[in-house]
Amino acid sequence: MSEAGMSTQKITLAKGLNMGLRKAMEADDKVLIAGEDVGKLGGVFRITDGLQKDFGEDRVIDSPLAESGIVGTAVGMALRGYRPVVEIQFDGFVYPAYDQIVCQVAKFTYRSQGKVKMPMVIRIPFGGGIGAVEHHSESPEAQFAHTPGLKVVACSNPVDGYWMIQQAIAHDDPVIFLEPKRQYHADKAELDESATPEPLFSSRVVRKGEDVTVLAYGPTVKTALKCAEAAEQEGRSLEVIDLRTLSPLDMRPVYESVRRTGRVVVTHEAHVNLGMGSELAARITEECFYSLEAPVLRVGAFDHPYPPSRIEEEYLPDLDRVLDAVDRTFAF
Amino acid sequence: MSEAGMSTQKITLAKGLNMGLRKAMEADDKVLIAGEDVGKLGGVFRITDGLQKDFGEDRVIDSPLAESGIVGTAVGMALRGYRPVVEIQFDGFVYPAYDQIVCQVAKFTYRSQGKVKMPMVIRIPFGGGIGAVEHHSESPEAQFAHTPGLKVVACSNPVDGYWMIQQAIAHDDPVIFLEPKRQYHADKAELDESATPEPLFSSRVVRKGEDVTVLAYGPTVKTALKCAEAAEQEGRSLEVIDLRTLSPLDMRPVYESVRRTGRVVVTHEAHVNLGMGSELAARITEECFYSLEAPVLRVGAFDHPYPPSRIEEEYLPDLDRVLDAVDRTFAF
Amino acid sequence: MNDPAGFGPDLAEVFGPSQSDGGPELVQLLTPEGERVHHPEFDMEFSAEQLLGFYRDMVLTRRIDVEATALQRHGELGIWAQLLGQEAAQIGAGRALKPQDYVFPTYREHGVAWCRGLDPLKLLGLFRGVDQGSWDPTEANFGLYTIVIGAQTLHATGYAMGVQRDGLVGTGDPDRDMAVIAHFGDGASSQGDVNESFIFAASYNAPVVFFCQNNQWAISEPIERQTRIPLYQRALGFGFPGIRVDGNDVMATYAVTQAALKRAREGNGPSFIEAYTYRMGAHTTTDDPTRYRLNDDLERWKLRDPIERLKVYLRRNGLVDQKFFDDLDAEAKELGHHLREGCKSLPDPKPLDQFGYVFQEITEELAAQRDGFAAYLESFEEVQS
Amino acid sequence: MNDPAGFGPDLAEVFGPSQSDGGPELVQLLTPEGERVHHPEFDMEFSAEQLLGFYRDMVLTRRIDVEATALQRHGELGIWAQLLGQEAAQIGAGRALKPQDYVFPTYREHGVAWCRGLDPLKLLGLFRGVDQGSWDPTEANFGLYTIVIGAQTLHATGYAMGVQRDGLVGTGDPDRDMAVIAHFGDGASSQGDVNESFIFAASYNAPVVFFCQNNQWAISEPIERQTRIPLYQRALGFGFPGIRVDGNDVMATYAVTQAALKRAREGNGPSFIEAYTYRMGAHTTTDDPTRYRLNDDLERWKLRDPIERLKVYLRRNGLVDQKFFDDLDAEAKELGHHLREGCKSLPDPKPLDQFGYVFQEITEELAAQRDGFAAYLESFEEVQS
Ligand SMILES: Cc1ncc(C[n+]2csc(CCOP(=O)(O)OP(=O)(O)O)c2C)c(N)n1
Ligand SMILES: Cc1ncc(C[n+]2csc(CCOP(=O)(O)OP(=O)(O)O)c2C)c(N)n1
Ligand SMILES: [Mg+2]
Ligand SMILES: [Mg+2]
Repeated sequence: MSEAGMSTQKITLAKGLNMGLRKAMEADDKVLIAGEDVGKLGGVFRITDGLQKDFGEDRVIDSPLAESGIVGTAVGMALRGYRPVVEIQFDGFVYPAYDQIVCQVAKFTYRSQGKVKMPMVIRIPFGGGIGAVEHHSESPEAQFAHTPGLKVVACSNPVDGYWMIQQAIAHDDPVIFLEPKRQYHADKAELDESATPEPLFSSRVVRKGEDVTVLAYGPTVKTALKCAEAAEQEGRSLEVIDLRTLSPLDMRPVYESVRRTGRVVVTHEAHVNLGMGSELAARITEECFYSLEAPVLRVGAFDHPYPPSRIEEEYLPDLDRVLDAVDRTFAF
Repeated sequence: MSEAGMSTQKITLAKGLNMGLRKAMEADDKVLIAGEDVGKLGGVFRITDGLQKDFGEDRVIDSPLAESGIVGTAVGMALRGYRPVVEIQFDGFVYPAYDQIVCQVAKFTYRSQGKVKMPMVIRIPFGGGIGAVEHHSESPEAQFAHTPGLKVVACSNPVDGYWMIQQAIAHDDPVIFLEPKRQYHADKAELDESATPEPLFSSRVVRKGEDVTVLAYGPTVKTALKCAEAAEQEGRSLEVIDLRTLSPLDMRPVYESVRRTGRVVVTHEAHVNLGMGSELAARITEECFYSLEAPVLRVGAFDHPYPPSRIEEEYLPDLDRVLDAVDRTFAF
Repeated sequence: MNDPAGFGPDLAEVFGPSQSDGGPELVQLLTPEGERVHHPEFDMEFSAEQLLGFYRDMVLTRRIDVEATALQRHGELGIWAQLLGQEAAQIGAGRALKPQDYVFPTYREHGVAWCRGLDPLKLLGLFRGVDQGSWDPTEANFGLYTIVIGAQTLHATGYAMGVQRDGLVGTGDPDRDMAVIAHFGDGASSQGDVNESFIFAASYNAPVVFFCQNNQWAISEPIERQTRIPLYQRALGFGFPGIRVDGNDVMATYAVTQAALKRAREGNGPSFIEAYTYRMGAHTTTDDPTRYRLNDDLERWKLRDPIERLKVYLRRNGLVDQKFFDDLDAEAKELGHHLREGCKSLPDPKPLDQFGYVFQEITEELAAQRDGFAAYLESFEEVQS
Repeated sequence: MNDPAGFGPDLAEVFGPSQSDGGPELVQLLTPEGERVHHPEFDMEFSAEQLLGFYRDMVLTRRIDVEATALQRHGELGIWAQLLGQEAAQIGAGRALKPQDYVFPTYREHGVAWCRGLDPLKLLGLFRGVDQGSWDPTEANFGLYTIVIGAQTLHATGYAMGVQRDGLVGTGDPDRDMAVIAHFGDGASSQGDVNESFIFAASYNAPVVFFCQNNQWAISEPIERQTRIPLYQRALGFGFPGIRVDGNDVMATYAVTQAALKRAREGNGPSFIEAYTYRMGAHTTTDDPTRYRLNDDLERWKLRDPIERLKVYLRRNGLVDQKFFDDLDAEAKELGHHLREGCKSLPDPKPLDQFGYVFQEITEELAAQRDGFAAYLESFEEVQS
């Protein structure tokens, strides 16, 4: 497998996550998976495909249909020394578990002054663009990032999916792990299993540029990269940063970039109002006040609930809306 | 009662809310109250004191101990034409009801394209400073303000308590109604029942000033006012705005103020990271970019869970920390 | 599952029989073979007209389902939740309702919607993605489809508490008294919300009937994951009666639901009905049940088809002639046509309208966002023109 | 509560007897009058040593409670959750545990904590506001106090699922087999989480005992608001046994809990114990029960005091002498002294330390906040000095 020259293959995000989960389960038999339909079905997105067959029903646990129960029992398993990886079937169904997440998962370590470890990963397929009905296209990240005691990361591509899920599982604090569901089966990328991944809680410049810094994560990274290409045609050079970690934020590369460009656009699928963009704007303005040529502009979902899917593409931030914001940063 | 000259009296916030609830129940027999211990006990803070006695058990409903059930059944009562006013006993216990609030209460009107009304008030005593144990001192407002379909208001004083609760109950959209619990029995104010209240969704300049704009709501309004007094000694003039409405935000008086002062400090008890301050900072910077002499500074709770009560006063934003931020706005 | 430690009641007794055929507690009036049987508690006479009505409802409901499934295959719907096999459970329950009763459905109650007189075209909006299932719930006292599992059971209970406060329970006037019915699935029975709704309903003696279609599956999870005893017994733990009825038997489902609704209307409080049935299709059109269940099971359940058994009964008892079937066939075709044509011409939602649906009145904030978006869209049109 | 509509099982039968005295289903080994009685299922012999141990535990537990209540009155604690009246329920349950068993408490399990050997001083931290009840749960297999009602029942169930995976259930070796016990109140039984924990425990047959102290009140709400049938019957709806035991009878509570734990350890799954008792004090020191309950009730329950009845029994059977009482008195005084002195010298928490408790390792972000705060604090000191 990892022999020289044999270790790369083209994979989707779904495959990367599946491979990463498998690796994590092989590496540590305390790793358990729990959730609705994660067993025989392999999850509705097939991310856990084949794992129950190979690791058994005790390690890949089909749960009763109750999210609070899934997370709450996972807390108990973590207290017993296990490392549960919980799958929430869709973003909109994390809310029945919200209390357990923000009052228990997030607080056990603090409550015990560090004596209790809570190594849990809560995987959430998030974001829209798959033509689904209500509650299947939400972007709940800001609520978790606002909660001390949780770490929140979002992967954006197959290779990150593979590494980040393993790193999250190996991490001793609870991690909300966001997966851009519209990317699951979209693009393939080359995975080199022998590579050394970057640290989990780090942001990454995914495209160098000079004129405007575009911040994105999860599903909007692809959008941002397309924007950068399009902008290049028009002679504008965008620097794109894939934030990857939403809490804690890794602001160093962001500040470094903004000090060069003086202009920032943040884009995410979550609502603009009190979304990650607000926090990024506030921090960047505080830190780079005299470098900014324009205020940080935010391109996200409008502040109404996720619309019927026939118009979701007009609701979600897209190439044009991000480019429009890029233009506007020059209008100040 | 409301005869000329007879209509004013000195009341606490607890009293103002209690009187306001009573008025609302008298005015409309569709108004119901539901929650834990709201009946004979009058609520743990006595806000519903005497109401069950006067309006009966059918209108002041002691609920089983289940917050999701309380809010979920209130949704049903609203669908049947009632106007439920739900009491959540403490801020930290709103989370079991979170799913019903963000997926049902917030979305019914949107889901039905306006055909369904959801006139519900969810009262939440919020904030710290009462020497309580864990989960009794939370400030969950940002999470609700991030959710389209909910309106979020916070009262800061007895007179507002009296009027705002009546306005919220009369309003046809769901309102998260935040009450600064440490103020319940703290200060008294003169209530003139014959006065005409300002609109519910409006912010208010509570102290005029020239040098720095201080934005506050709920429990921090008092802090901000004290700051303004202290600053005056030092020759600095602070303008204090009581935001009152957190969603929608009423930015007009804020922008107007900032354009004059060029400096802003926001203070709230919620965590700074992704708190209301982030959104305010982002919007103000976008709108008043060239008026700002310094970035918007935020003074809130540190980003760790609410600490043991013996040190809560050091954790909560106080006079000194706000004044320190005011100073810092001059250091840019 | 006996108890060697001798702790408490005999579990074998409590747990009841194996669930594969519904067990002896299954209320049945019509066997899978179309044989009319009698029940000591829920027996009932049906007129030919009633039975033909049930038959027609089931056939047309199945037609809606088949058409919608086809529409999804042709890309006209994003997804569809099939009810294949559950027609009797839904028609039996739906026809037991009085006009004044109020229904809280899940996302699969197409048959109940039919009984309420909702144009099935309205059901397609949600699945096509042109709206959120945005019919007016007061039109036919049929609530909006609910996707978050179990949430609607609390709404039903609260609504029933409202009905109590309106004085519309136990008035003695059967045309005024109201009941509420909450639909949900076997999987849903594990949600905290559903169990809390039992607690509230029991505590306030609310006029609500909990109608659970145990179709044996919650996507890929079998009923045994949710409960180790027959599901109807759950209600006993909350202090109200539970009944298991053959959900593929429209007569029995009707009889039991009618009794439960009557009970609620008369002020005798909540009850729980487990309609024992089977999801013959996939969970939704995106599901692949071959990954998790045996074809044998499906074949076994086909023999209990709810429509077939009533057809056999009607035929055997000379209650029907060929003309009835021909007419029904034509009606079904017409319905199919209505759905196909109607679906394609459902108007797309308008992005700018969405801002106006959030609240009863648009806020300044949202109006500004809408106007900004409108200006942005216009700028494109300008460029393009 | 009979059923005129004749729907389903006879509710009078299901609902059982009135709850005022616990009813005939109440397992009792020692009457309120100190009379030893026998029970067909849960009878048990106790040595004098055991009984004296129980007595001592109850007296010292009550002393902890009295001292803590006084400390609150003197402003040394912010609040205190009293257990007055619930000593037998807690000692009976606590002493039935083996060292390897694991306890998930609420915020009122001071007696159970005592049985686990936790220094009661550690309990005061939470109520004084110097920590969050931050003992190491692995020290005595005694989990942290949980304030969000019911949340811990899911943790207990998950922990028990972990124990199953560790192969520590039904090994045949009673010193290896483990059980988990989840404590909660009558009010908690209405929470979704608690009901979900029943579902998970039943579904996986987890080795967990649900131990509910029905002290008749959830703050001001009487048990009738939470359930209209005896609470222990709730378990039957989930497919595992429920037992109501006299929670003021330490012998019976011990016997029943021991049997339930054994059952769990041997792999026979979950069970539910309703310890029927009474909260003789206020809900917490900030509560005023005179607003919502009758003094008569309290007086009636005083006659069932858990300590008194054992004392009568011990005396009447000559199992005790005055020296025992004198020694115990001295021990209680000593304990009181320990608490009073210890409480006042509990170190205050350090604001800067708080940043370091959030995660296993402090993040850069938090370290920066901490350092900024430290600098800010220093600037004050500079000003002041
Ligand atoms: C809270 C929540 N969790 C998960 C889902 C995803 N989901 C949709 S249907 C379903 C299974 C429901 O099973 P059941 O209640 O038996 O109803 P059925 O689909 O069989 O009619 C699941 C898990 C959801 N809609 N809501
Ligand atoms: C989720 C939640 N809601 C509300 C509260 C406030 N509260 C604390 S104790 C209590 C009553 C609990 O009653 P019960 O479960 O019977 O336990 P007891 O206090 O009688 O021991 C309430 C409502 C809480 N702690 N958690
Ligand atoms: Mg099902
Ligand atoms: Mg209680």
